[in-house]
Amino acid sequence: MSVNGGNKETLLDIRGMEVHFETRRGIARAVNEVDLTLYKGERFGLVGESGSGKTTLILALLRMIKTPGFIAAGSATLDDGTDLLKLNREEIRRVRLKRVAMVPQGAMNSLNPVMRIGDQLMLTIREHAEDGEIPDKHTQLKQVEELFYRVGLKPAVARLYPHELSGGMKQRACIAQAISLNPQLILADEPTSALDVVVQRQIMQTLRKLQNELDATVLLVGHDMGLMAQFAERVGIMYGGKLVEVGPVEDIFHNPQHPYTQLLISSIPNFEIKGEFRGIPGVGLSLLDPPTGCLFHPRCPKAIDRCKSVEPQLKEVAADQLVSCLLHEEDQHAPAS
Amino acid sequence: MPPLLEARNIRKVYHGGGQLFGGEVSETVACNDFSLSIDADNPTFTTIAGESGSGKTTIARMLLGVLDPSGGEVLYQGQDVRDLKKDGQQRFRQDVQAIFQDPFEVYNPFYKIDHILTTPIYKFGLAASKTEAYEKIQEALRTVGLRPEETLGRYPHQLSGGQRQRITIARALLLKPKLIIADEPVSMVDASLRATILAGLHTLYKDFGISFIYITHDLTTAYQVSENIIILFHGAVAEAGSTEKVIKDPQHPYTRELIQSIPVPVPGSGWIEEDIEEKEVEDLDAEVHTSGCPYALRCPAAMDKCQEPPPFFRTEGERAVSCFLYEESPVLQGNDLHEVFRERDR
Amino acid sequence: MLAAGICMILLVVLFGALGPIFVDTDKAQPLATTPRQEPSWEHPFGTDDAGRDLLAVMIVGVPLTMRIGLLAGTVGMSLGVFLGFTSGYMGGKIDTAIRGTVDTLLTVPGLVVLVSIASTIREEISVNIMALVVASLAWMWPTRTIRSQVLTMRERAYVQMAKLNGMNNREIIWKELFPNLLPYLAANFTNAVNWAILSSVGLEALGLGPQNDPTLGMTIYWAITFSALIRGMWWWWAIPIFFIALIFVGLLLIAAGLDELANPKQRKAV
Amino acid sequence: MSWNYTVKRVALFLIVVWAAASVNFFVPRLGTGRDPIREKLGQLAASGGLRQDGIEAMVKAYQVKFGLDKPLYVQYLNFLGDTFTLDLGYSLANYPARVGQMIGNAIPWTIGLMLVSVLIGFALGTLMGALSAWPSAPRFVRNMAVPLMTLSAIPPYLLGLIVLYILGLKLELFPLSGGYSPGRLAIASVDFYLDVLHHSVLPALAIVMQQVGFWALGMRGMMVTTSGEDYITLAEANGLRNRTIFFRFGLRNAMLPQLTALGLSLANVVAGQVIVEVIFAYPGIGTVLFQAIQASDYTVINGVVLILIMSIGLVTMLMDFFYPLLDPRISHTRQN
Repeated sequence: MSVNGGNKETLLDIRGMEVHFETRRGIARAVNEVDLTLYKGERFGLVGESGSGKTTLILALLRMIKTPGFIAAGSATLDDGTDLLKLNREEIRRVRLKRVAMVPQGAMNSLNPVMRIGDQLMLTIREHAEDGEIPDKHTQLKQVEELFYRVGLKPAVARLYPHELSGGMKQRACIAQAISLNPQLILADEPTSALDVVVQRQIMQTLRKLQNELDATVLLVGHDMGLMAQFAERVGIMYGGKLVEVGPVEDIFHNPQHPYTQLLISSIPNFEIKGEFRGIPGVGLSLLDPPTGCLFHPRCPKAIDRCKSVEPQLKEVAADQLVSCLLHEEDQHAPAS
Repeated sequence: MPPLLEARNIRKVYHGGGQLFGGEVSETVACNDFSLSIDADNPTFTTIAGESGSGKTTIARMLLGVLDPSGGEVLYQGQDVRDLKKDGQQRFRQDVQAIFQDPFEVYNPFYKIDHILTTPIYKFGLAASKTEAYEKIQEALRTVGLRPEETLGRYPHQLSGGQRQRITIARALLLKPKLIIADEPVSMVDASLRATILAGLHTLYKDFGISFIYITHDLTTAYQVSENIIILFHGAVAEAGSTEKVIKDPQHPYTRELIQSIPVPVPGSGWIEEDIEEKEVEDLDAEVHTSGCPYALRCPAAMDKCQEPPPFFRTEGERAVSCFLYEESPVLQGNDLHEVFRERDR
Repeated sequence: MLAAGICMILLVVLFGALGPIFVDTDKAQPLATTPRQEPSWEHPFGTDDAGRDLLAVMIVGVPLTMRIGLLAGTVGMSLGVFLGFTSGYMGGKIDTAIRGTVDTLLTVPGLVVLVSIASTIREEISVNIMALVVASLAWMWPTRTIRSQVLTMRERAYVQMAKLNGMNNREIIWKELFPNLLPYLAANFTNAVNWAILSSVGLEALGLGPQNDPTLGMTIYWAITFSALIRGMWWWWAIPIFFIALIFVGLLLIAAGLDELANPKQRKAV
Repeated sequence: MSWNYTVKRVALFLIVVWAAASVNFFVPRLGTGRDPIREKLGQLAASGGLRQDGIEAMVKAYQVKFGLDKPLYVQYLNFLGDTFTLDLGYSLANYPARVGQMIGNAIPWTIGLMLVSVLIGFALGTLMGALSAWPSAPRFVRNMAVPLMTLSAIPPYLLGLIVLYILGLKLELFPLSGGYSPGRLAIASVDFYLDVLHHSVLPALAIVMQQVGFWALGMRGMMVTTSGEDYITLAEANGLRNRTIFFRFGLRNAMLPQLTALGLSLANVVAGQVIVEVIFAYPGIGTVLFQAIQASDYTVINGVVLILIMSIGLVTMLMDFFYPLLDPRISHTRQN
């Protein structure tokens, strides 16, 4: 199937990724047969509610799934053919930050509390330098100050400890660290969920500006649809570990195809509607006891009989727009007997 | 008749680090001179909005009488809640209830969820018999859209977050209070369930005539549910008035910045590109410890005058703004926000 | 872990409880049998310099040592629960005073203070007095740990909910906090008993124990005083050590097991 | 560090010393009459534990010293004055030896043994405990938790008996008792120090074994919590080496509460050490105490107790002063 729309170059190609968690009550498929292509220099937003597998997907790309979880299948190939899921320990360590960097969710607590900010960045730079090529202290400091300038921090911050910084400043320091080796891919897991909205906008603008400068790809994970609408160029929707819809941000917001996406979009509160509340009926699914067929069918207002037994596949329904729903399979193909 | 609940110039100062031998004492003003009153006979839905550290939860806890103010007083039917006698205390607890942010934490993990429903019935003598109590509980659960047979007899961890929060709403319903203080009731609930919970609160307000004080950092949900809104900044009220006016046409520079910062769910509306004027605050403590307008350090329109604390200027009938930009307008007497809100109700 | 610990303690208790049925405990007195006998069928644990049969000594001594531990642990724990709950729940000046006192006293070497006390009343020391002496310091750790537990629990939303449900302070402490603290309290109690036994054995090993009762610590004291080690009488000191080790490890396992119950974060890692 | 804090903390230390001294003064006077010294001496003489010729001289010395004819509060003030100038009086059993002198001779031995063994025990235990909770540590290290726990449960003096029996008596690797070989001149020579070192191995081993277990257990718990922190996750995502994450992010942070615990448990450590000295007849303060207990030498007992309380108080105070250097979040000064 052709995923490459237009003439965009592929940066990361995820195929058939499966992450399982072994629990006492059976295996939970936290990431379930995910296929996803990220292009060079794009801003991709991955949306889902808690337990949808979006954070697990990010950790799997960095190979940081801890027991009892494990990557059960799949591949994640970078543009030079490197499969992230097949690298050995030292190789994946070298990929982290240098090619794939992460901006953390809990910036409040993501910096080592007993180390000065500058020292933490310099340590990271040194750990990634080839043996014998470790720059001297002065060069390192210059490098850190340059990074600080780019993210809008004063050089004096290098001498401070994390507890002396505000939440926004901490997140800026984390971003400075993430871009320190010019990565091709930045994974940002709800980078502003712990911040106030005023600071959130400043941080997101900084991230956007840096993404432009570096021409890097940003994978933004979150559940705030407003943030996604503003930041992302393409959006993917996850439900129960599966990718149910992928498409350009305008299409997702103005012309959603999957019933789950449609409900999600219509449930966003805005300043136009007052005293009216639209949610998604039913309860979220349990990964340990998932329904057969389409995972969403018990809550889906448009479900048909076949949804209970047939698992839908992600299929292209319009230019660049992929949906995993039997209703669309029916549209395209003649009903299968 | 005195109002149901009235906060009169309440203040809260936290002392940090004080120990018998060690640590220096530092002071943080979490709430500075806050006044509000809620009438019993005319239900209202009021939002107190602010970002983290604005003092909104402190105000909620003082209104509930679980935290003593450092200055000023909280009055229940004209009587200081600290001086309530036993039966007064009982009526206060019954009339003023709460819904909390984390729908898991409010359940004692030792008990089944029934505990949270049966205790108030028993404590406030709401039912004559066990059967009656059980019927009342079932009815309340059904009202919030839960099936009693699926919820009763379970432990909190066996239910979903949405179910747990709805049970706390059922609990509030059971008590038939006159006022519910809801502290971030949906901030820990998934977006798809948020609407259901808010709809539940709205039903209690519309159909049962219960007043609400809705504490939140999320102005979009505040707009959806409330009629009046109070915007807090570092423990002080920046702007207050009808939700429609304050959100659609903010007047205080802080409110403006706040509303412009919200990412609207419309792709390509320029939120990310548009250059915003960023004024970096050098000293984070200065905003907390200033005697003047706490926003002055970041304010694009700051003047010399802002070193003084600005009074409330009543820029129109349904709104008051605590900012010298509006000093032409009349000063609101006695800081009584209730005056402003009443105007909207007329 | 919990089960293993309980088994060990049960074994020790049964040994003391059932022992007298099979063995004549009079043989624990001096001059009861031939002195300095190696372990044999007749004297499975051997005999000491004064002609005490060590099996009989153990059967008498193990329960005595356990009794000191339980008595002192109970007294210390009761005080600790009272002070810890008062301090943690009430807060304010009471809390500052209690916490300050405990933190200060904890920096004082307990055993050394006990030495000072015990050496003044040396002649009158019996098993019960020994327990009281040890108990005089056994309340500090429980107070400290219970206080901090109550302090964190007091801030929990369900305590606020209980207030809104019309419960008063006493009801909140007993109905809301206490049940959740049970595993902690049990672990604390085990630790208090452990500490009490440790201290009493230590005092006794210095010769500051009940002179006429063959507790485990006193047996070790006699063994040290009469140079059992150099004279090759290994059974004299090795056997009480075995029992002491059994008791300590058993109690520690119980405490660790209870801690796991109370603290799910630890549970995941083990 | 602010002045205010320093003054408060020193005051606390002085209060502890004062309280300990007061207890020392009043407890012996509770049961007995107005002249505790003569009474104690009488008891001692009756049991033959005292050299007869010393009695009268000592009684006189004490009467002059305490002014036993003077009112109680004058006696008390004199006593306090003596305590704060570290004048602890005469030994009852070894008159005219002074208590201060006896303790002074013993203290270097105790401090030497204790410092070395506690430091080794703390360092080793902390490291092993941290490793036993580190997800990517070798399996055998992670399985060490149980044996370490067992070790921590057994008091060091009992472990001492066991190592003494096996390594000293059976294998004859180390001397059985004493701080140095009898007959050897206690002069500062390499030979002498080696001899001292040789003698200290077994008692040190006994303490180290128990200490390793104790600290490992505490550290394990702290490390479990720390390894779940966000900053560990981010450090890993940033591609730091496993070893760097372990030492500079994990161990460094998990250790902070351990250091507080070190201050608090120092009191118990010392107490356990005292009995170890007895077992090994090590010429430290514990042996002095043991002999004093056996001879009912109350002035020495009280002197040792007082000195131990004072020195532990001093160490905890110093640790409180130095702690902010290790944890930047704790500060005794006000942040402006």
